[in-house]
Amino acid sequence: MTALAAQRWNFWGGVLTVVTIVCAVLWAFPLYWAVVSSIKPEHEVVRPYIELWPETLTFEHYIHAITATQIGTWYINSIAVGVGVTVICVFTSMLSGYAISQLRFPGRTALWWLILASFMVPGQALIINHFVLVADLGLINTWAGIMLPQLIHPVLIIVYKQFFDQVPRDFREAAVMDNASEFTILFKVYLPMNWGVTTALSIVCFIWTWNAFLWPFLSVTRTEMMTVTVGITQVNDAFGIYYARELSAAVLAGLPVALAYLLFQRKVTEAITLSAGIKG
Amino acid sequence: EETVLWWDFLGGGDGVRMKQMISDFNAAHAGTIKIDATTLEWGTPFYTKVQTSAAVGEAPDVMTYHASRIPLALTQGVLDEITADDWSAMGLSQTDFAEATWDAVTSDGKQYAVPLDTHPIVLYYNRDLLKKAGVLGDDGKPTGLGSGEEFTAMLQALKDAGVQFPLGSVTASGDFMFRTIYSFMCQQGGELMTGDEFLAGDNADKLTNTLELLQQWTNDGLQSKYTDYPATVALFTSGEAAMMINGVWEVPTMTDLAGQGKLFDWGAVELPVVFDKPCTYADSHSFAIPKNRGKEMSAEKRAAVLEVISWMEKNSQFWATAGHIPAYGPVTESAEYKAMEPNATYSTLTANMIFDPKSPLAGIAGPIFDVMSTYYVPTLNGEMDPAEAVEGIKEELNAL
Amino acid sequence: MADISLSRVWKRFGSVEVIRDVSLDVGSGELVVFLGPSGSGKTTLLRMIAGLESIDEGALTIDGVRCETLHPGKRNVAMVFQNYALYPHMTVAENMAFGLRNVGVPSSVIRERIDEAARMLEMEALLQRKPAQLSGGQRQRVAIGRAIVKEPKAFLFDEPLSNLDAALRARTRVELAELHQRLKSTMIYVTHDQVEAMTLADRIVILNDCRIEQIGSPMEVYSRPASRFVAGFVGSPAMNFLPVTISAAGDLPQARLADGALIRLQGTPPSGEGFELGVRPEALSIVADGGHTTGVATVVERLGERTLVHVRLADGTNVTAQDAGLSTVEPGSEVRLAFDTAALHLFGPDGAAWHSR
Amino acid sequence: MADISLSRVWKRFGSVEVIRDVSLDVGSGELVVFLGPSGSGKTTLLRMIAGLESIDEGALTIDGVRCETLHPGKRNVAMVFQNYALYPHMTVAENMAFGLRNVGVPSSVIRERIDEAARMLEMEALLQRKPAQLSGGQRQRVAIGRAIVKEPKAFLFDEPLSNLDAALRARTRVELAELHQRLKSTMIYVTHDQVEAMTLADRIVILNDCRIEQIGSPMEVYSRPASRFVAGFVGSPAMNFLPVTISAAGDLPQARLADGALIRLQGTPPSGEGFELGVRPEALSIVADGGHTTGVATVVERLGERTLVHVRLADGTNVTAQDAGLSTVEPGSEVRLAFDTAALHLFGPDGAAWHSR
Amino acid sequence: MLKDRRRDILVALMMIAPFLAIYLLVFVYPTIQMFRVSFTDAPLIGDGEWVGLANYARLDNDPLFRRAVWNTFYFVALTVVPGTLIALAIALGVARLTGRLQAIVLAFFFLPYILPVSVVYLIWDWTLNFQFGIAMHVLDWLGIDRVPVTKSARWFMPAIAWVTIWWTAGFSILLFLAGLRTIPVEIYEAAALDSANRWTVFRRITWPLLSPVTALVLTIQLILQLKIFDQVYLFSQGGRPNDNMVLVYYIFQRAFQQNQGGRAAAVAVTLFVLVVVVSVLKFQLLRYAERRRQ
Ligand SMILES: Nc1ncnc2c1ncn2[C@@H]1O[C@H](COP(=O)(O)OP(=O)(O)OP(=O)(O)O)[C@@H](O)[C@H]1O
Ligand SMILES: Nc1ncnc2c1ncn2[C@@H]1O[C@H](COP(=O)(O)OP(=O)(O)OP(=O)(O)O)[C@@H](O)[C@H]1O
Ligand SMILES: [Mg+2]
Ligand SMILES: [Mg+2]
Repeated sequence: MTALAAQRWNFWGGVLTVVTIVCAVLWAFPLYWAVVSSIKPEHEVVRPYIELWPETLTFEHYIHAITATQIGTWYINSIAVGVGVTVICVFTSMLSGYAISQLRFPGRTALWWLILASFMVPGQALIINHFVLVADLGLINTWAGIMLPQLIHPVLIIVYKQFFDQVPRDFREAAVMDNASEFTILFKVYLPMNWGVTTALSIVCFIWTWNAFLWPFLSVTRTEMMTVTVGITQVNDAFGIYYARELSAAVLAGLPVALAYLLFQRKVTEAITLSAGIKG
Repeated sequence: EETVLWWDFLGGGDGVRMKQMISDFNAAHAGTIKIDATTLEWGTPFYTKVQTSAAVGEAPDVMTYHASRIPLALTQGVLDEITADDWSAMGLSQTDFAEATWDAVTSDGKQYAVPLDTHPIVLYYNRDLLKKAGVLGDDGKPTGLGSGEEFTAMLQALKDAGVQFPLGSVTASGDFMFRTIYSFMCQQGGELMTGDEFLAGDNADKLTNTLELLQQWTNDGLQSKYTDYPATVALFTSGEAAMMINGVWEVPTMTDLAGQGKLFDWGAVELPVVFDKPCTYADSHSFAIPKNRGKEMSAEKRAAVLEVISWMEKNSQFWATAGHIPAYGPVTESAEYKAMEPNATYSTLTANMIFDPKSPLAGIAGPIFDVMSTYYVPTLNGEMDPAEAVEGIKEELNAL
Repeated sequence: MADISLSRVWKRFGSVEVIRDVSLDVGSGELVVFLGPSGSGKTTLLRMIAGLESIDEGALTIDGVRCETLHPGKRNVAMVFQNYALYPHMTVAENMAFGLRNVGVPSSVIRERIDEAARMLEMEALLQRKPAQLSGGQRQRVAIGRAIVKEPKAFLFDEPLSNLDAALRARTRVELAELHQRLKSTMIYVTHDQVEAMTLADRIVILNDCRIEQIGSPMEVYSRPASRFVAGFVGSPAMNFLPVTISAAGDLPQARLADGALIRLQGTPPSGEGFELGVRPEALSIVADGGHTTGVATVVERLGERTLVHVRLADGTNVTAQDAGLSTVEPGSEVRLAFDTAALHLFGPDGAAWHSR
Repeated sequence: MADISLSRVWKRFGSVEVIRDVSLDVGSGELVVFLGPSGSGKTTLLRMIAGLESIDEGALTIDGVRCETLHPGKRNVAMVFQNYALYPHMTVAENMAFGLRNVGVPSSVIRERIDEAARMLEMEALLQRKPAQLSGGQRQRVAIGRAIVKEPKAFLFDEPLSNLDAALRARTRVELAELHQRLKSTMIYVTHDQVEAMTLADRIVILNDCRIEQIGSPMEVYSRPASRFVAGFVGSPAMNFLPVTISAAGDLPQARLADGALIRLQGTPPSGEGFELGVRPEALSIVADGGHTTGVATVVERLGERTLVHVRLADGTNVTAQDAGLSTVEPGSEVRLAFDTAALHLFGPDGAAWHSR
Repeated sequence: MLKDRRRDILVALMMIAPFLAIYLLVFVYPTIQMFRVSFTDAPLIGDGEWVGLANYARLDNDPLFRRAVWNTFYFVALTVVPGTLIALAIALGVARLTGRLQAIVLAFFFLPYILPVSVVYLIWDWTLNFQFGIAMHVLDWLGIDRVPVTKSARWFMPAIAWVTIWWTAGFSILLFLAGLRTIPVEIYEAAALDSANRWTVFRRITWPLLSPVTALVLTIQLILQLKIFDQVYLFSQGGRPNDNMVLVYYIFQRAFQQNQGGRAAAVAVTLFVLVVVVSVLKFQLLRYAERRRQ
């Protein structure tokens, strides 16, 4: 709701603004609290009163998390899997989205309905069979195994199709009159015209993959093949007091995506709305 | 050079010591055998991982395993037998182990693991606080270890002396409290399983008694509520809890802190006798060789694995610094071991140890665990009536 | 440059007939405008020539070559789209080069042609810009440039000015006319704006309801419309239509309006009932006295150089008359109307048209 | 109905001044049009009256009541937005009722008023439809209806016709003029289309660059533009401007064009250098012989009832002249131009204007 | 457009082939397998005997399954509507702001969404820690008794629901903001001229115009929350897993902890059918509402 000039700064407007800001601060507070706790020594962490800033600032937990665990390897795994899924998923979705949107071929409508329908199907229900499949293929504990069941995001195809549908017919026809083949039209005209969509979809696809928990958790049994999300649940040594250490691992796992978000805030928000099929 | 893939679930103080032993081993076997070790999260995650990876041929070459879980492991077919040839290759035999320990890894006359230690739970205490409350004996041990009334009175005395949590208990984790409860049941001569039946006869009453006592402590504010594991340790080490019932594996935490001068004067003793007779729950860390589906282990690899186990057993003197009681007889009989503190203080309890029932439903992260855990938490924190809980437990367990 | 000929072509979308048996010859170097109301099939016809729609029946010849089944890229015609369809991610130069690259024209030739076209259209300075950095008029020019570099046999335009604002539209219209004079190439131009059609065309093809109503020069179409539809569609403000009865007083034919007024007709009109008299506002003037009939001015629109007066006649018919720019007519006042008898049209019940000159 | 008066109002967006010291009085029942190029501040000024933008400095009085700080809903004015801003989820009737409900008008009164407005605007049949089910013209009418039921002191229109197509725009323009004659209410109407302004306004306020350039009746603005800007902006095709030097031959003043032609001026013009002669196309005609100067016809636009001839003079200046509808001028031919000396304008270097009548 | 149809089809096939291959492999085939395995007593890996409907029959009086179903729906009830309302309220607040301030405030609300679930778990496990969590300090300060949030049966689901809302609200907020942006400013200006007050504007303009987005958010949330697992699994480790049982957790437990592939598949099929039924129902409901609105 865009405020009217005459209304924006009246009393209740001011109250609402302040309430919103206070809520935002409270909302984000757990994040701050986790970060602050992770740079306190363990014995300060468990003090029975609130200390908004560490008395002794220490990075020992980070050093521990980095040296004592394989978090570096986990990062590499997460990045490799994230990039792999993103590239394959975006690429195949783009091709199919284009075909469904622009080409006429038998079974097109059926395929479209199938994709729309698969939206509703819970991936979680398939974990057992995914596990069996990936095991049969001998892909347990491999990047390919982590990636495989994540390679389908029907929503990407839906978004691509909708976008290609919206490209005015004129562009396609101009290209046809310019003697361009379908692949030329897709890669030289449609794709560059929609770079925004592609980057946006790549970002969400990467975030989804980075954040995936259940499947990577199941399909990896070796520590050195874990992704960050799964790996950090392994740092929490069962015995002893290690709150700050766990939190430092959490911060390390969350940091890349958080930074990426803060850097590309507009792009990410755009990507999210796109992924829900809304144009912002 | 053979690389032996090794999994364990040992975090915390004993984890540090195990890592030390592994690097010692690697140093001693440079060029011939190398242990490639991975530490996974203790409990359900570890055993879920073991089970699924064995099913797809991705399990390690050797792993630590709780003896209590061996019956369950056998139904799932994840363990390879330790054959007589293996035993002799390792240079170990039944005579090197206590009977109860040997029994714990044996099923149908076959062994499925090599016991490394037994690890009972003990009572840790803060001498400074106890002294302040006047409940520290001249021998440096707590007074009031003889009966339930005495123990409760001691807790009350601590409370009266201004201690916020006389007893730190892991009341947020039912699976952990299982150990204490199981011990107290045993102190009444009760057992969890009679044949295939759970809580047969008056065993249910004995469980009820136990839960009532523990709940009473909670209601009287004598023990910490909804405290998870790390919090319990933190409460104790920070001096907010005067006593704590916990596994011997926390000994290194105490010794390390004390070594750094960050801890009060502490001690550890056998569990108090709150009912009829002394009895303490214990489990055994052991080494097991997974049965990898569709994957045969080469003879060389097996030899290397056996060498690893054998070396670890024979050098388990150092493992004792992790608080555990080594299973390998020659070590515990050594004079050196007998001089170790606080191990010496609680070493008497070996006579009073009780292991989990031998059932595929028992063991760390087994079905009994989940059921018990679900009922113990509300009961211990005063949410649920003990009798009602026992009713529920009995029903659910027998339905398993 | 080439001539284009359509012979008895048909087009159906499903069961809907959109082009019915249309034949048309466009001479080499001619600028032909397709004019018609929305949905009359102009765009469809143009796209059939371009190859963007298939031809269901009939023949299309471009420069003597039969083309019905040829791929659009192979027909050697260039099209300028309504919203230009410039590739937004390519610079102006790349836009122009795209079609040539796809058929493997060597880069040196491409560069030459682009430079030449840029010179001709005075857009050398724009070559490295992206379409988003251009104004509407400049985009229009780039779209034409993209067509020119292909050295096509014919240019096809689909309402190329409809996205420009009024002032720019007028200016660009003039530029387009100049360009055609310079290139002397065959052009087909689709519009539903009759001012554009009038000012640009060598010949206008008036389409209505999937058929051709009239083909002729702008002046022919304006002053001798072949049907009531054409008469009503061409010209703004629109022609006034009044039901009349034609009779002969002596041997001079005359038309009787519904309000009884009599207008003498020149020449030899048909006679009978059910006719409509067509008169353009500029042939219906406000006079101080005399005139053929009277009415009440309802709305007076002062356009500066002339004034349009909306008049309600005695029988309730509304007509638009024209007065001088500095008209003194006020809304509500009674006015006298005079018909210019040299510029009257009659439309018979059978659709036939008669013109007084 | 009410009079509206703005006195020395200013408006800034941040550091950008958008309205600079504007004063204006709109009489009761008057239809005033704000006309100006894009960005001249028309919308801003209108929204300041409506209360949708605050007034930084100066006073606004509506019907004698000071209004600068009043909430928009309290000013008793109704606004018709460019895209109508109909509530898409409410029916037409609910749209009209909304504003009345909010101020607690009883339902029976609301119903009456809606019925009356619907009758007046001939949209009884549409009352139960949603905006999405209406055509552009119908939506426009609903927007007006929503304004009418509020019985406001004044109506404010912001380019209400710009979303309609040409034909509908012309028709609706006439309807709006009729409506104003019927309601006799105060109306302020914003447009950048000078035809609309000319045909609708009682008075036109010409805005340029945040200031008022001229206020006057349409004919005043057209025939006696206060500045070169107004002269160039009003009228289509636009006025021709030619640099001239004014001198006196005997005691008759005359203007010398750049190509040396001399034009006698009537009345008493200023004299000196640096003047521009303004002449509208209709005052510049093509003559068979005689005339003031000659040039070459570049483009000939036949509009039917008249023909516009674009002529390049000897010194390269382009001018637009008007010829009869059936002009015989061909592009490229030489033509003679005659100036209507009774309709000439001079614009001095200081911006001052002089008119020959 | 005039083109060679056969070549067109070939090109189309080339374009959909990669997707189709993956789709068949990781979607269609496992789905068929899931149904097939649910009628056998197979372990996780390997084949089993055909047992007909036995696996389904056992679900009928399986208290754990019943609890899982109940908890799943309870969780859905706790998250879907409240989460949507909270997101809407936040979106309305954020939309009032402009420029950099809006970007910052939005970032505060959105940041949790991009974090992995395990991070969210660690953060909240710490925040709600019964002894040291800052939330408990706040309760102390307010003079309220501490609540063992993740350890008590009463508070577990609400707490997980809250954490889930905190985690995922950013997504819904963005959708609502996008929806709000599609409402033209003129509509609000027209409402101001129509003397509408703040509440009227919300109730009569904003809320109805946002209803399509609201429906979308609800649908997405519903389908998403039916599949709850990660949070429950992470938070109930060592706690009371059986009290907190949800459907996917149950599948996980049967398959991966108890090695009962067939019984797990039966639960998976149930979940599958449940989600499809709910989706179809929801779809029909929306269509019905849509038709009534017209
Ligand atoms: N792809 C199509 N499928 C079905 N009918 C179509 C299709 N394209 C056009 N039509 C129909 O064909 C008729 C002619 O359409 P066309 O686009 O040629 O009209 P037009 O004269 O260009 O109109 P406009 O001035 O609105 O552009 C219309 O009735 C239209 O509805
Ligand atoms: N909210 C705003 N913030 C900053 N500048 C603005 C704002 N609104 C308008 N302006 C500026 O004020 C000037 C006048 O704008 P206004 O919308 O009143 O012009 P207009 O005459 O209505 O133009 P148009 O014919 O394009 O509608 C423009 O330069 C515009 O850029
Ligand atoms: Mg068209
Ligand atoms: Mg404006």
